[in-house]
This record gives sequence, C-alpha cells and structure tokens, in this order.
Amino acid sequence: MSRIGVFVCHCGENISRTVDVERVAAEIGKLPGVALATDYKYMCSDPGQGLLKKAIAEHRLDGIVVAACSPRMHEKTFRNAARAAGLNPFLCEMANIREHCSWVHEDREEATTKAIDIVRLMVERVKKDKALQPITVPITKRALVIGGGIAGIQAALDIADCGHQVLLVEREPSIGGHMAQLSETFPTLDCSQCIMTPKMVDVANHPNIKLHTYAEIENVDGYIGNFQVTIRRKARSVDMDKCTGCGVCMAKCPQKKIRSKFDCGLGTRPAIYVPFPQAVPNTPVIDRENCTYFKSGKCGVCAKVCGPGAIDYDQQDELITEPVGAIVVATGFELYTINEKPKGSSIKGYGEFGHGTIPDVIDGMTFERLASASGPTGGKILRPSDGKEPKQVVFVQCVGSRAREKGISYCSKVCCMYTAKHTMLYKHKVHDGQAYVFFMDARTPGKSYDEFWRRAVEEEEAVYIRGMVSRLYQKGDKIVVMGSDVLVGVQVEIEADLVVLATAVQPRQGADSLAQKLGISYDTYNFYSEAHAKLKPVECATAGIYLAGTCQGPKDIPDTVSQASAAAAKVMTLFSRDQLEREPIVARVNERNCVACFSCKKVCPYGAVEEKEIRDRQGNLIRVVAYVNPGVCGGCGTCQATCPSKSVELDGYTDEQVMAMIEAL
Amino acid sequence: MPTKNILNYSYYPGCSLHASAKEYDESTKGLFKTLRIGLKEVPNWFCCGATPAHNVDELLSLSLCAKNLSLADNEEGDLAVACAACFSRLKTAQHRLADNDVKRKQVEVAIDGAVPLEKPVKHLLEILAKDYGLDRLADAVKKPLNGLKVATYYGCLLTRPPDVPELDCCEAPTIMENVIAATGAEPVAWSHRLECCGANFTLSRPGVVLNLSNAILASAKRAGADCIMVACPLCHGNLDIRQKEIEEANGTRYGMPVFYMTQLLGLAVGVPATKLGLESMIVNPLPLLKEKNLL
Amino acid sequence: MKNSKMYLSTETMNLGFVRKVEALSGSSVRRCFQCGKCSAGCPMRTFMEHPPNRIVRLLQLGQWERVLAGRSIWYCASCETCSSRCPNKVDLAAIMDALRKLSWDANGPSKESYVQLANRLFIENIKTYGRQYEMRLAAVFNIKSGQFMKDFLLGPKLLTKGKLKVFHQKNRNIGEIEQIFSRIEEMRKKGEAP
Amino acid sequence: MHETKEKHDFEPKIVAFVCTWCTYAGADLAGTSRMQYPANVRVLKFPCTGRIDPVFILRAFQRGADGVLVSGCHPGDCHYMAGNLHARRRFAAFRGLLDFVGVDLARLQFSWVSAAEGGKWVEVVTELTERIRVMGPMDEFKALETEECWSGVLATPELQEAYNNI
Ligand SMILES: Cc1cc2nc3c(=O)[nH]c(=O)nc-3n(C[C@H](O)[C@H](O)[C@H](O)COP(=O)(O)OP(=O)(O)OC[C@H]3O[C@@H](n4cnc5c(N)ncnc54)[C@H](O)[C@@H]3O)c2cc1C
Ligand SMILES: Cc1cc2nc3c(=O)[nH]c(=O)nc-3n(C[C@H](O)[C@H](O)[C@H](O)COP(=O)(O)OP(=O)(O)OC[C@H]3O[C@@H](n4cnc5c(N)ncnc54)[C@H](O)[C@@H]3O)c2cc1C
Ligand code: SF4
Ligand code: SF4
Ligand code: SF4
Ligand code: SF4
Ligand code: SF4
Ligand code: SF4
Ligand code: SF4
Ligand code: SF4
Repeated sequence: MSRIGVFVCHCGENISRTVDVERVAAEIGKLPGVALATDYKYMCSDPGQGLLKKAIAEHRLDGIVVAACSPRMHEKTFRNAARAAGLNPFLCEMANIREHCSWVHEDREEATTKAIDIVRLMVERVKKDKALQPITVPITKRALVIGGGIAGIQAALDIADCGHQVLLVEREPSIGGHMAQLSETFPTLDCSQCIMTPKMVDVANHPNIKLHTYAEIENVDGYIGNFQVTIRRKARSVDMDKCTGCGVCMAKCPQKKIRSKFDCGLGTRPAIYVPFPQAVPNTPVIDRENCTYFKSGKCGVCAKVCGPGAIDYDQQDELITEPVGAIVVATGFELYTINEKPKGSSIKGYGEFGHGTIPDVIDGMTFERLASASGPTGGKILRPSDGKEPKQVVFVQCVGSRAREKGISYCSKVCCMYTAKHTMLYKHKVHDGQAYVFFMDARTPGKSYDEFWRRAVEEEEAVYIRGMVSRLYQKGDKIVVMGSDVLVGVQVEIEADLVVLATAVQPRQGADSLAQKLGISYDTYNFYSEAHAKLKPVECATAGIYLAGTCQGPKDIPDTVSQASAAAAKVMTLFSRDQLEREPIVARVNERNCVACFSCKKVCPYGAVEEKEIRDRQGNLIRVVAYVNPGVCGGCGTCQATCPSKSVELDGYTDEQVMAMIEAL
Repeated sequence: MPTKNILNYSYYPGCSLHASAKEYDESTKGLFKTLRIGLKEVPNWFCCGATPAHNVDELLSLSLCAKNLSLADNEEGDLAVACAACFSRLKTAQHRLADNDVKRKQVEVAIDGAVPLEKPVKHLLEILAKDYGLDRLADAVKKPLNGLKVATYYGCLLTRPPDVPELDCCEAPTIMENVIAATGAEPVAWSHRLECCGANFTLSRPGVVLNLSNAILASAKRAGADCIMVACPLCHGNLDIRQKEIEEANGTRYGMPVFYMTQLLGLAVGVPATKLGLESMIVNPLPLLKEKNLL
Repeated sequence: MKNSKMYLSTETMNLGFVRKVEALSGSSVRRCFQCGKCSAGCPMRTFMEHPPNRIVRLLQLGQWERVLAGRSIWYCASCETCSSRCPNKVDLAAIMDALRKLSWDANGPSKESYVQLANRLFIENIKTYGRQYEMRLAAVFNIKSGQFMKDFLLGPKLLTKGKLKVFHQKNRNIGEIEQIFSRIEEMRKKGEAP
Repeated sequence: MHETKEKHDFEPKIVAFVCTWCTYAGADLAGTSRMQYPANVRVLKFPCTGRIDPVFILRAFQRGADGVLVSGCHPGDCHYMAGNLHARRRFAAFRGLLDFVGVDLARLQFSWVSAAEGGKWVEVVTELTERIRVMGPMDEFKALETEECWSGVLATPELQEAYNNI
C-alpha cells in the first residue's frame, strides 16, 4: 500500500476563489493509499516547500502530488524539494488546478468537481510512478570539424583555444575553402588572403588541432559524447613528415598545363602541386590522373629532384578511426555550374547564356580570381579569350537563384553584395571602364551593406539596370547582352567585353551522402537542416552534431564566422561537463518480449533504436532485439505506441501509469 | 533497285507545302524515297489552325489539331510533320490536353471522338537524326557538301517551350547542325538561329517581318555563312521570298540562298537536282551550288 | 488612359478577369516577380506599347482595360521566347493567347485591326476550305484592309514560281470541319466551353 | 455580474490526450489569459502525440468518456521532429477501427493547438463539448467493456487486422 501525500495550494486566492480547496483535500484524503491530504496558501513559498519536506519525513511518504499551478511553472521546484527530503524527484507530480481549472471556470461547484478529478488522476498516476535515476553519458572531450573553409577554421580555433582537442578534416589538399579564393571582401574591401592566411597558419600551428587534409569522412558511429569516426586519408604520394615544402618538385614537373581548379581554370599548375602558394599545409600532392608516372610508368622526375626523398609513389589510402564527442559540419557550398546539369538533378541549365561556350562569359568566382592580386593575372582584369582589358563589363545577378523553373527558388544571399563589390574592384582597376548590373532586387540587409551598394552606384558609377537578361550571344569579339529595363519599360542591348554571372550558391554535391553517414537531416536542396530555424540554428536534431557556415544555407563571411563560433560554443558547453546528464524520460526495450520487427526503429525520429545481438556464452548468436540508446533517445514515446508486442516502454509514461489515470476517470 | 522501306511514316505536310512551300514537299519526298523511308500522306488532313487559331481561339486550335491527330491515328506509323509550325501546334495540343482534363473533354465533344495523346508526332529532323540515324545518313551521302558553310536556322517553334517539342535542348540545340554535318557541310556558329522571324505577321504587318528577318540574315552573313538552312515553310517564306524586300528596306545586300534542309540533304544523297524544287527558290541558289561544285 | 492614375481598390481591380485569364492560359499570373526577362528577349517588344512583363503586372493589379486597350497583345508573335525563359514558369505566350481570345470575344477594344483581320480571314478559310488558301487569304486581306497594292510585286513572282495557286482544292471531307465549328459554337452557347 | 450559466441535462465527460510542448502549453495560456470554457474536459499529458496509443482512446471510451480529443503540435512543429506525423498516420487507420466497433466518429476529435493558441484550445474544447452534449451519452461502447484491449490482447481477427493497419 502506497503512502501518498497530497498538497492543495490556494495560490493566494488564484485557486481558492473558484475551487473549494478544503473540500478537494478532504475528498482526496478519502482515497485509498493517500496518507496525507492538506491545503496551504502558497506552496511554492519557502514555508510551503518546508511543509512538504517535513511531511515526507513525518509521514514516510512514497509519493507526492502538489495540486497547484502548471507543472511548466513549478515542477522543478517541487521535485527539487522532494529530492532534498530524500524522495526520488520522479515520485513527485503536479496536478494543474490553476491554469486548467480555477482560471478557466467560474462555477465554483463545477470547478471543484473538476479539481478533485484532476488530483485523483494524478494520485493514481503517482502510485505507479517509479524512481528514475538521471542518465549520465560520458563525454569524449575531443571535437571533429569537417571542412576547412572559414567556418571550419573558426570553429576549430575556438574549440582548440578553449583547451580541447580538435580534428580538422579537409577534403582538398589545403584548407581555406572559398574564402581563400576571394580577392577583397565586402563590405570593407579588406584583402581576403590577408585576413584568411594568418588564421590558416594558426590552425597549422595550434597544438590542439590535428589537421587531416586530402581526407574524407568514411564512417561515423556512436552518439553524442561518444562518436567513432573513420577518416580516409587519401594517398598524397608525398610523405608529409619528410617534405620540407621546398617546391623543387613542382618547378621541375614536366606536366605543367593542368587547369587549376583554384584559379577557376584561368591558370595552370603542375601534376604535383599545392593548390595555391599560401596553402596549408604547404605539402604538395600528386594528381595521379594527370601525372605521367601514374599514367605510363615513365617520368619520376619529382622523386629524383626531391632532396629529402619525400615522394612516395606507392602510398595507399589510409583509414584511421578516432573517438570524438562532438562534430561540427562545415562543408560549405558550391557554385551553380550553369552549363552543366548535375547528375540526377532537377536543375535546368541556362543555355541562353552560353556559359561554357562563350569564353568571356564567366562566373563570380572566376572574376574574384581575375581581381585577386595573387591570381593568374596578378590582379589585372583581363578577359579570358584574348587577355584584353574589358572596357564594358556586364554583371547579371540571380543566375540560377530565385528561379524556381530552373530548379532553385531560394536567394543566394551573397551575390547582390559581391556583384556590387565586383563593380567597385573593376572600377578601381579599369578607370575608364564601365560596369553594368542587371538585377531584380538589391538585397543588402546587413550592417553597412546598403551603404556599400549605394557607394557602388553613386560614387563608383556602376549602372544598375532593374531587369533581367534574356540572352547572351557572341558578335565578333563582343558579347551582346539582350536585357530589359523594367523601370523604363524598354529593351536594353549592351555590347560587352566581359559578362559576369552571379551564379547560385548551392550545397556540395554529395552533401546528402555525408548527411547519411552522420545521421543528420537535409532539405530538398541538400542544405543541412538545423534543429530549429530560430532557436536552434546551429544544432542538428541529432544530438552532438552542429552546423557552421554555408553547408546549412547561403551565408556571407560575417554570418559564417558567427555561426562557426556559435557552433564552437555549443561544443564547449557540451565539453564543460565530464558527463552528460539528461532527464531519464527515455525508452527501454523489454528484450524478452521483443519480436525484432523493428517497427520502433522505423518510426524513431532520433535514430535511437539499434539492433542488438544477444549471444550465449560461447558467443553464438541467439537472436536480435531492439535496443534504445539512452544517449540518443529524445523521449517522444512514438516507439512505444508503435510496438506491436508492447516491448518498449517510455520511462515516466509507461502504459501502466497512463492506464492508471484512464481507469481513474 | 531499292526494295523495301526501312521505316514507314504517316505524313502531315501542312497547308504551305501544297502551295508556297511546294519545293519542301517535293524535296522531302525525293529525299525520303532515296533513303527508303516511306511516307504516306494522311488522307483528308485539315489545316492545323496555325498561329491565327490559337491566337484567338484555343479551343478551335486544339480541336483542329486533335482532329488531325485522330485522322493520323488511323494510319500506320508515327506521324511525320514537315512544317515547324504544324509540328509545334500538334505537340502543344497533345501536351495541353494531357495536362488538362477539362479542355480535353471539350475537345472530345468538338471532334466527337477521343484524342490520341500518345500518337508519336515527329518532325522530319527527328526522323532523320534519331530514327534513321546520323551514321546511316552519313553513309547515304553520295556527293558530300564539303566546303558549304551553312547557317542552320531553327526559328522559334522547333525547340520551344522547353518541355513540349522534345526534339532537342531548348536553348542550345544541335540537331540541325548534326544533320547537316553528316553531309560534310560545315555548320557555322551564329547568334540568331533561335530568334523569331515574325512569320505570324507576314500578311498583316510585313514591316515586322522586314525588321526581324533582317536581323537573322545579317547574323548569318556576319558568321560567314554561304546559305541558310530551314525546316519550316514560314521561316522560308520570310527569309527567301521577302529577302529582296528586306534588302531594300535596310539598304543592304545579302543574296543568301535559303534552302529547306531536305533540299540540301537530297542534294547530298543524290536526289536529282530537278527533283528538289531548286528553281522555285526566289533567291537563286544555282551560282552558289556551282561555285562549290555541287551541281 | 495610359498614364492616368490607378485608383486601386477591390472594386477597381478586376480579379475575376485575371482568374479567367489564368483558367484559359493554365498559367499563374501571381508568380511573376517582374524580372523583365520576358521583355528582354521578346522580338516584338519594340512594336508594343506595353512590354510583356507589364502586361503581367497590369493583370496582377486587375487592370484589364489597360491590357486590352493596347496593341501589345496583337503584336505578340507567339514565339514562346518569354515562356521558355521565364524563371517562374509564367507561360506568357499562353496568357497572350488568352487575352487575345477575351479581347476577340468582346469584339476587342483594341486598335490593332490588321492582325485581327488576318486572323479572321485565316479562320474563315479553314472553315470554308478545310485548309489554307494562301492566294485568297492575301487577296481578300488586301481588299478588306484597303491596301490594294500591297505585296503587288510579290504576287506575279510567286505565281511564276508555282507558289500561288489560283485554284484551290477543297478538302473533300469539309463537312467534318463544319461540324467541329458548329459543335464548339453549341458548347459555347450552352456555356460549356470558353 | 456573470451571466447565469445554463444548466444542461447532460454534462458529457471529455478526455483530452495532449502533448506537453504545444497543446498543454496552449491550454496553460488559455488559463493565464483567463479565458473561459466548459469544465467537462480532463487533460492527460504526454510527451508527444506519438506516444498516444490508440488503445488509450478505446479504454477512455470504455471508462466513461463521451468524447475524446487528441491534440498536439502542428505538422512540422513537433518538438520531436516527426512524432506527430507518425501519430497522424496511426490515427487515420485507427478511425477505421473505431468505426468498425461502432463508435460515432464525431466523438473523437483530432486537432493541432500550438503553445500560442490559447484561444484555439478554448474553441476546440467548447465545440467538442457542445457537440457531444447534443449527441448525448455514449452508451453503445461501454457494453463492449468486457475486453481488455490495451494489454495487447486482441481477440477477434477483425480487431487484429484493423490494429495491424494502425
Ligand atoms: C564569388 C563570391 C564572392 C564572395 N565574396 C564575399 C565577400 O566579399 N564577403 C563575404 O563576406 N562573403 C563573400 N562570399 C561568401 C563567402 O565565400 C562564404 O560565406 C564563405 O566562403 C563560406 O565559408 P564556408 O566555410 O562555409 O564554406 P567553404 O568556403 O565552401 O568551405 C568549405 C570547406 O569544406 C571542404 N569540404 C567540403 N566537403 C567536404 C567533405 N565532405 N569532407 C571534408 N571537407 C569538405 C571544402 O573543400 C572547403 O574547404 C562570396 C562568395 C562568392 C561565391
Ligand atoms: C515588427 C517586427 C517584427 C519582427 N518579426 C520577426 C520575425 O517574424 N522573425 C524573426 O526572426 N525576427 C523578427 N523580428 C526581429 C526580432 O524581433 C529581433 O531579431 C529580436 O527580437 C532581437 O532580439 P534582441 O535580444 O537582440 O533584442 P531585444 O528584443 O530588443 O532585447 C533587448 C533587451 O535588452 C533590454 N535592455 C536594453 N537596454 C538595456 C540596458 N541598458 N540595460 C539592461 N537591459 C537593457 C531591453 O529592455 C530588452 O529586453 C521582428 C522585429 C520587428 C521590429
Ligand atoms: S505553487 Fe503555483 S499555484 Fe501555488 S502559490 Fe506557487 S505559483 Fe501559485
Ligand atoms: S616533395 Fe620534396 S621537392 Fe617537393 S616540396 Fe616536398 S621536399 Fe620539396
Ligand atoms: S612523376 Fe608525375 S608529378 Fe612527378 S614530375 Fe613526373 S609528371 Fe610530375
Ligand atoms: S543575393 Fe541578390 S543576386 Fe543573389 S540571389 Fe539574392 S537577390 Fe539574387
Ligand atoms: S517494435 Fe517492439 S517488438 Fe518490434 S523491434 Fe521494437 S521493441 Fe522489438
Ligand atoms: S522514445 Fe522516441 S526517441 Fe526514444 S527511442 Fe522511442 S521513438 Fe526514439
Ligand atoms: S520573365 Fe516571367 S517572372 Fe520575369 S517578368 Fe516575365 S513573366 Fe514575370
Ligand atoms: S510569345 Fe509574344 S510576348 Fe512572348 S516573346 Fe514571343 S512575341 Fe514576345
């Protein structure tokens, strides 16, 4: 027989005005198993809590119902009081007779009857309550950051500065991402390399950061605090420990004419290369597809000239597995390549713009390389076809973006601003040149952004034309731009020397397969989804995984860096404790009854259900059952309602508890 | 002695091919005969309504096309269409009616029968490039058109709008270039191959035609083309028949022969020149053909 | 009217008209965000007083009189350039068709009579002959439009090239065409078709 | 000052199964806003509508409920991401079962009430109460009470099949 204590609160007059609290206490006192039923003016006050603690001791109570306000208000208060008095907090429940009763009804009789019902239900429930112990999960205080763009770099540095170990995994031979390619950056026009490269060097030198470039994530297992990641370190063909970065190999390699991806195809590089001079690490890789040695077995020049003997043609991919406690995903974006239709994509190209066939129609990143002081033209704006300085440059915004018919309906967020920047950079370098911009809207909602755009228009004399371009075509050495000015309402034709298309920011190809490895969700475009658009913008719904930068959606550098630091802060919050403690409202499987249908696994929104093998002592597999990982379970109970054999139960909301309440109706 | 046909089609020539574009009809028949592709004209076909009908009366336009489709459906073989405008109307009708049950029911009442939505409708280009095949076409060439620079003119109706004609990519098609390249001729890269010639206004507002077609001729000239190749009688009407007018109105001189693609292909596969209707062309092509040693 | 002020209210915006256009054309009008790409590529823009994007804009505002009053809709060549390139899949060519039909049915307040005349003759020809009869089309057009000498020089040239036939062969099944016309008319009388 | 309350012959018993995050909070909001609604409803709180097993509803009817309300977060707003969608799918099938056992489906209402929709909570509860009041007490089902459905014992093949579809 249980010994339940019931405390009915007046809440000043908030409850007692409509509910006859004394009668409630009296009626409830008659229920079997109720050892004490009393009322008090302010239960949450210090004396009220004292009353409760004293009663627990005096009456040896094994369950408590506080009939008062909403549990959303004071459940914690009373559970803490119970704990202080030596009672398991999960044996203390609240009956909501204020928000759900006294405040919403006027008839005293009706309200009192209802209040008695409400309290009775809770009394029956408490009788079935079980003591629950908070769940603790150990935390590996080591973070994995995937992607070494500005987002990944910032997150890695923040976490490392806080004293935790960081593994930074970058797919390319060097970290830096897109920001390393930029010339100058809006809205301040500071040189991207100048602010980026010091950070890259910091990463390389940081004692807490272990950098894996030319590497990718192969597999991820585990859960918050306890991930196991397998990293594939692709064969570099250069021994990183021996290489001194002298660069002799690159100078001597006879294969020199390979289009540099970093320079958007404008410049060339050898088969053994670093993507750009400031690369971190400054260790070259051999591009096996283009290396003569790998293609025909001849050459071997680099091995001959390398003093330290760092070249290793036989190097193999290497898999390493590392434990980490948190993961920051910062894999960035890709630019919409408008002349190619990505495989399996619904995106339609823009044949009418002739990108890919007209050499002087380029995208925004290519323009960045043209304008970059360390770029293939040394910062001179020269057009790709004949190396001449273009005097009329036309920029077209929203190419790919905001075009649902072409497959992307979102706004890419940065292109209005970088186009304004491009017109300025152009004007600074070609004083007698004229820039034209075809645009639909100028989206400049950032600090000092609209001012920046206005400066492009008013001071740098860029001609902005409110309208889109229908078509581009080559005419002699000019590109005819057929556009319209919707404000004037007439067609506009410009014979341009160079056309720059502000193409859409898109998720990386293959972003979905990485998401599947990580068990995180992504939207229809493949941008990774945050747990809540406003209140959890850096967390994934999957605990322990955080998002930074453009892999989550289009962003400029300030936003990217803010989000990266926020993600780092979340990781640091997680790492601030040795163990992860969480409410013990989690599901548990009764292995004996489980029929291994895995219906639970299918419905679990957190992917918390695993398949567990039961083996006998000889290690023979007896059967497979479901297992709920308490570190991952969110406590929604969907599995329980789904399980056909009633083999999984959500602690705190067991069938027994619920049915006890229903029986008491 | 050619015996059996390799392929067989029912054939919808369209109104123009029986009048102002008779050389298109003639050369098509000549070419297809030589290639051993059978064409059987759909008996009692009607006008598809062309632009004027859909311009003001979509239901009429759809009904006329549906009627023709159902006439064609009685015949064997996919429906071969020569005129780009008819092709566009027939395809559009199939698309619209497949997407819209209300309109389809109305049309079914109007023609008192079902609409064969699935009947394959193919432009001659498609038959040559895809069904017959470019390789086979190249093999059939007896007199290569080497050295002839051809501006291939699609006009606006062959590829637009993107999902309807299913002939080739809407903005960057290559089918005409591929077909003519199979004969050894050299397709030139030029800017106005997809622009509209203004065919709709040839009667009511010829000024429009003079303006639009002039830009097309100028572009072809700029690209160094010897001649233009078309696959539509309306385009031909504007570029060939009105060329002189265009020259006068713009104070220029083009002298640019405008061939139907079937004429050039016919020439290449050895159809006798007399069977290609060359004499019906307003801009005389003979000097060019002689210069290139093609006659 | 062209430049007069627009007084916008639920009464002055004829959205019923817009819905009709949407139903006839099968294309949304609201989707358009006025990028102007349609107008940029429209080969007929220079002949129109309202560029295509403005036609859509006026429709969005329910300004049907302004749309129908102008020549623009009659100068559209149905080339589909706009529809093909619109980033929002606004099928402007179909909207133009719908507008012409509405204007035509209302005996158009439009000023553009030549195009309408040509269209009418073309359709009459179909009704009478089942096919086009280019010679008659041109002749009647010239007479009715009062331009007796138009294309005078082309005529003989075409005749000698065998391109214009003075006599035309009727389609032998002309009855079927007549039936199509009359069935459509009947449906319209009963209000079963637009 | 209050208008005199109507007295009704029949006061139905309504049971509401609600989720903590949205509807429970919405009902709290109705309270803090001092909105008024009929006192017939008894609220049972769950973490998520995904936790609500249809047998709870059956049992509630057996135990004297005249009407049942199931309410959770709007689609897409689920605190647990997708629990409410699973619930929705499950309940769609469950309605078939209820129909089969002879419950007038008007006695069972599903709704979405967010934490900000105190007013909607009041509306939903009031409407349901009034509807059930007109329908009268639910007797037909209480006769079926003999069977213990919730423990997982589903005796008849029809019930079993309907349940499998859930
Ligand atoms: C033309 C142009 C001009 C711009 N100009 C400006 C400007 O002036 N000012 C401004 O504020 N913003 C500008 N931006 C925006 C700016 O480039 C981005 O905000 C910023 O680069 C985003 O950084 P990120 O780290 O999120 O992504 P990225 O720079 O794309 O970095 C992602 C990194 O992750 C790596 N990676 C990807 N997938 C994997 C994987 N599976 N495993 C391991 N590594 C992976 C990539 O190799 C890359 O190094 C511009 C953008 C463009 C396109
Ligand atoms: C009309 C409107 C609608 C909006 N709608 C949306 C929307 O739908 N979605 C969206 O994402 N965003 C929306 N926003 C933006 C959103 O409101 C802000 O982003 C957000 O509220 C900013 O929060 P904050 O904490 O920075 O500032 P605030 O909300 O302004 O909070 C600042 C707090 O600091 C206190 N404070 C100020 N000075 C002092 C001081 N000296 N000492 C102590 N305390 C001080 C203030 O009293 C206040 O409580 C909207 C904004 C507006 C104006
Ligand atoms: S416990 Fe709740 S109901 Fe009681 S006095 Fe405190 S706030 Fe009011
Ligand atoms: S591989 Fe050898 S030659 Fe090349 S940079 Fe390294 S040390 Fe120098
Ligand atoms: S072996 Fe390859 S990388 Fe080395 S020098 Fe030769 S081509 Fe270059
Ligand atoms: S940021 Fe500007 S250019 Fe880029 S998609 Fe948005 S509106 Fe278009
Ligand atoms: S649903 Fe139940 S029986 Fe099926 S696997 Fe999960 S726990 Fe086991
Ligand atoms: S309670 Fe919810 S989160 Fe936990 S295992 Fe079950 S379905 Fe998954
Ligand atoms: S192209 Fe489409 S969206 Fe742009 S103005 Fe024209 S109709 Fe509107
Ligand atoms: S269809 Fe009409 S409106 Fe559209 S581009 Fe062609 S002429 Fe212009």
